[in-house]
Amino acid sequence: MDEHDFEEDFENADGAGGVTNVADRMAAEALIVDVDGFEGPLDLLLTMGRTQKVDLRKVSILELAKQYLAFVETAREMRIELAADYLVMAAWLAFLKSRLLLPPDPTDEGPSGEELAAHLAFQLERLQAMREAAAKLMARDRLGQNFFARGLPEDVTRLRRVRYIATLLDLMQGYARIRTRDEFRPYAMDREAVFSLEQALERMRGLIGFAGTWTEISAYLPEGFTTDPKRRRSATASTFAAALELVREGRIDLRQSETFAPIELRRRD
Amino acid sequence: MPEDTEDEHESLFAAPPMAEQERMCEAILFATAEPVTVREIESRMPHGSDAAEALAHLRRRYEGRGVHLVRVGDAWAMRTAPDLGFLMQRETVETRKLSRAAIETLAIIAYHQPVTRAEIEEIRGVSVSRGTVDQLLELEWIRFGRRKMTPGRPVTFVVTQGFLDHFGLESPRDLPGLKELRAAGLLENRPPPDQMPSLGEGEDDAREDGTDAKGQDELFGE
Amino acid sequence: MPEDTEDEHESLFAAPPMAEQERMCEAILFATAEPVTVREIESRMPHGSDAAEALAHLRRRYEGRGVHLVRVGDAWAMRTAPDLGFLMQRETVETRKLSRAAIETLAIIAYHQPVTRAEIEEIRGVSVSRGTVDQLLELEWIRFGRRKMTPGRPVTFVVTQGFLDHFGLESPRDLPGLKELRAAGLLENRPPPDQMPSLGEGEDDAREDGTDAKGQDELFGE
Repeated sequence: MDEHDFEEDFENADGAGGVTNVADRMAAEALIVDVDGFEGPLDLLLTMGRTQKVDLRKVSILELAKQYLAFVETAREMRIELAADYLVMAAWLAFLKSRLLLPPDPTDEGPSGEELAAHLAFQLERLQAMREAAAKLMARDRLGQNFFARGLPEDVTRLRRVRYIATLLDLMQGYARIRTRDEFRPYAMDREAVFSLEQALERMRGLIGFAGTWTEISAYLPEGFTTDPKRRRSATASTFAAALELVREGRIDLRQSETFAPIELRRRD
Repeated sequence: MPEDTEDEHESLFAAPPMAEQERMCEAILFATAEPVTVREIESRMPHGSDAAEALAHLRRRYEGRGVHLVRVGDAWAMRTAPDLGFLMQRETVETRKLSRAAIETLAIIAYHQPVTRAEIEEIRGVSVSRGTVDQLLELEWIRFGRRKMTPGRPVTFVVTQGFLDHFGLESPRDLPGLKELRAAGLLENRPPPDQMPSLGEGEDDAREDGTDAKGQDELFGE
Repeated sequence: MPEDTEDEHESLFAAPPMAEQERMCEAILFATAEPVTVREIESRMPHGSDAAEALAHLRRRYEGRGVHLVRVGDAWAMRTAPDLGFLMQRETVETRKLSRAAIETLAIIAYHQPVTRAEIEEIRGVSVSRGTVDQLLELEWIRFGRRKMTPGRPVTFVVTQGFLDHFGLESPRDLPGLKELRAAGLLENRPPPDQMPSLGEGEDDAREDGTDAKGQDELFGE
């Protein structure tokens, strides 16, 4: 057993006091055996604090830190694996201990050892308070145990009724929708003689797959746009523009042997 | 402390006072999921209790209240007073928006009344389903008006007082006219393409009685 | 004839007499095992009824009886008097024993609500397992509250009406020792100074993702 070393270490670090009587020593041992029973380092600290048998507000955080570090040290010697949480707390408490013991460094910006200790004390007190509150809560008279609800509830029948709603605005909008429809003169009529670039492109895209040999561009004019001069003009212009677009896309080649000669196109492979 | 109470009574070798017994019966009857027999109640009460008497007191106490003590075979139970049964119904009202078809139909009736079904269809450009008209009739927002003096003497629809109440109008003349609709930004000159008229649908119907839908809107002199 | 009663009152354009309203509240509350809100009660009573006043009368009437009228948040319920619990042993519901972690977590949520998982972990010094929270959610003692307006918008937990009902609390303000804890500053959310290890700080709060809690703590307007 390392009990002896543990005690010695403790007293060395501590100077005076520490774990002196048998009961406290037993308690310290029990802590180690029970490490699985603790809900984290804060819980362990709280239990240790309770053995100081003083108001949590007056608990000596320095004392607690030493006790905790001794515990971790002993656990390590006993090859008890401690969860990371416990080790993080140990490292922090070691830091806190040094802060509390050494004179404050005026160049240091962080919170003072006292501030850190005060917060830890607050956390412990708060956890303790929550535990007591939980116990009080669970000790209350409870539904289904001390008092009871109606054992024979009666059914409440549900009647569902649908209410339709409409506002005056809905009505006006509905009517406006209809009237607007009447006033609206379809546009397509004005554009009968127009063959748009979009239309030409769409038509060309479908057709160029078949242009393996040089073909005159006029062959691509859509039906119904070849006789009427107005329509033919529109279709020629848009088809030519569409052909240029396809050249730009690298889909076809265009050629014209001489000025005013027919323009020919061929699929680019 | 439940046990204490019990122990106290038991240790006194005396039944609790009748008022206390009454309370006990009350609690047992309230919390038990089934009607309870006198014997069963008594077996749960402290020694020496007289459940039958306590129940008689309790029954009187609940006379005329919202809850009664009733006998079910040889058992007892608490039941809500029969005259309050209507409270055990919960009416849930669901509000739903009126469909677009119904709104449009209603609007046409409101703006053009009295108007026949064929006229409504001509204005809407689509046929009006029977369900739509029935719904509006059911809501009591429209009713049948005079028959029209045209061939076939078709019935007409007009809006009701209920309609005016719902929409907060004093008379159909209070409906905003086209100019006001336009001023409110509700009438645009060019609707988005998805509102393009689907001309032709249901038109067959509309022409049957040859009524011209135009010229009815004295309301909307533009 | 239930409807007659109602119609009669309605046709008189007056609410039923207070004694009658009291009976109605009594019947509604007796009929249900769950607490019923004042609004719900009133919606089932005839027009013009004042459920709140009727409930106040009713509560006095049941003082000292075997059954009490208790307030649970903004709802009311009939419950047997706690001192008669011993009569009801056979009605007792065997509840699964809660773990220490679950009990502590519940208490922290009740006293600190709305509280995030990270805050619970900060207070307990260990991470809160999913199972613990799930168990409390399943019991319907806690539910998700509004998201906190801090980075990551973590969800919060609050206690429910079911919690209040189970522990016989009128409101979360009636939690035992609440005032003292607040006075002692133990309910403050004091952020740890720099360099403090964040104990038990588990994974991010995003675990409870997706639950956007709506219009929560009406119960806890403080």
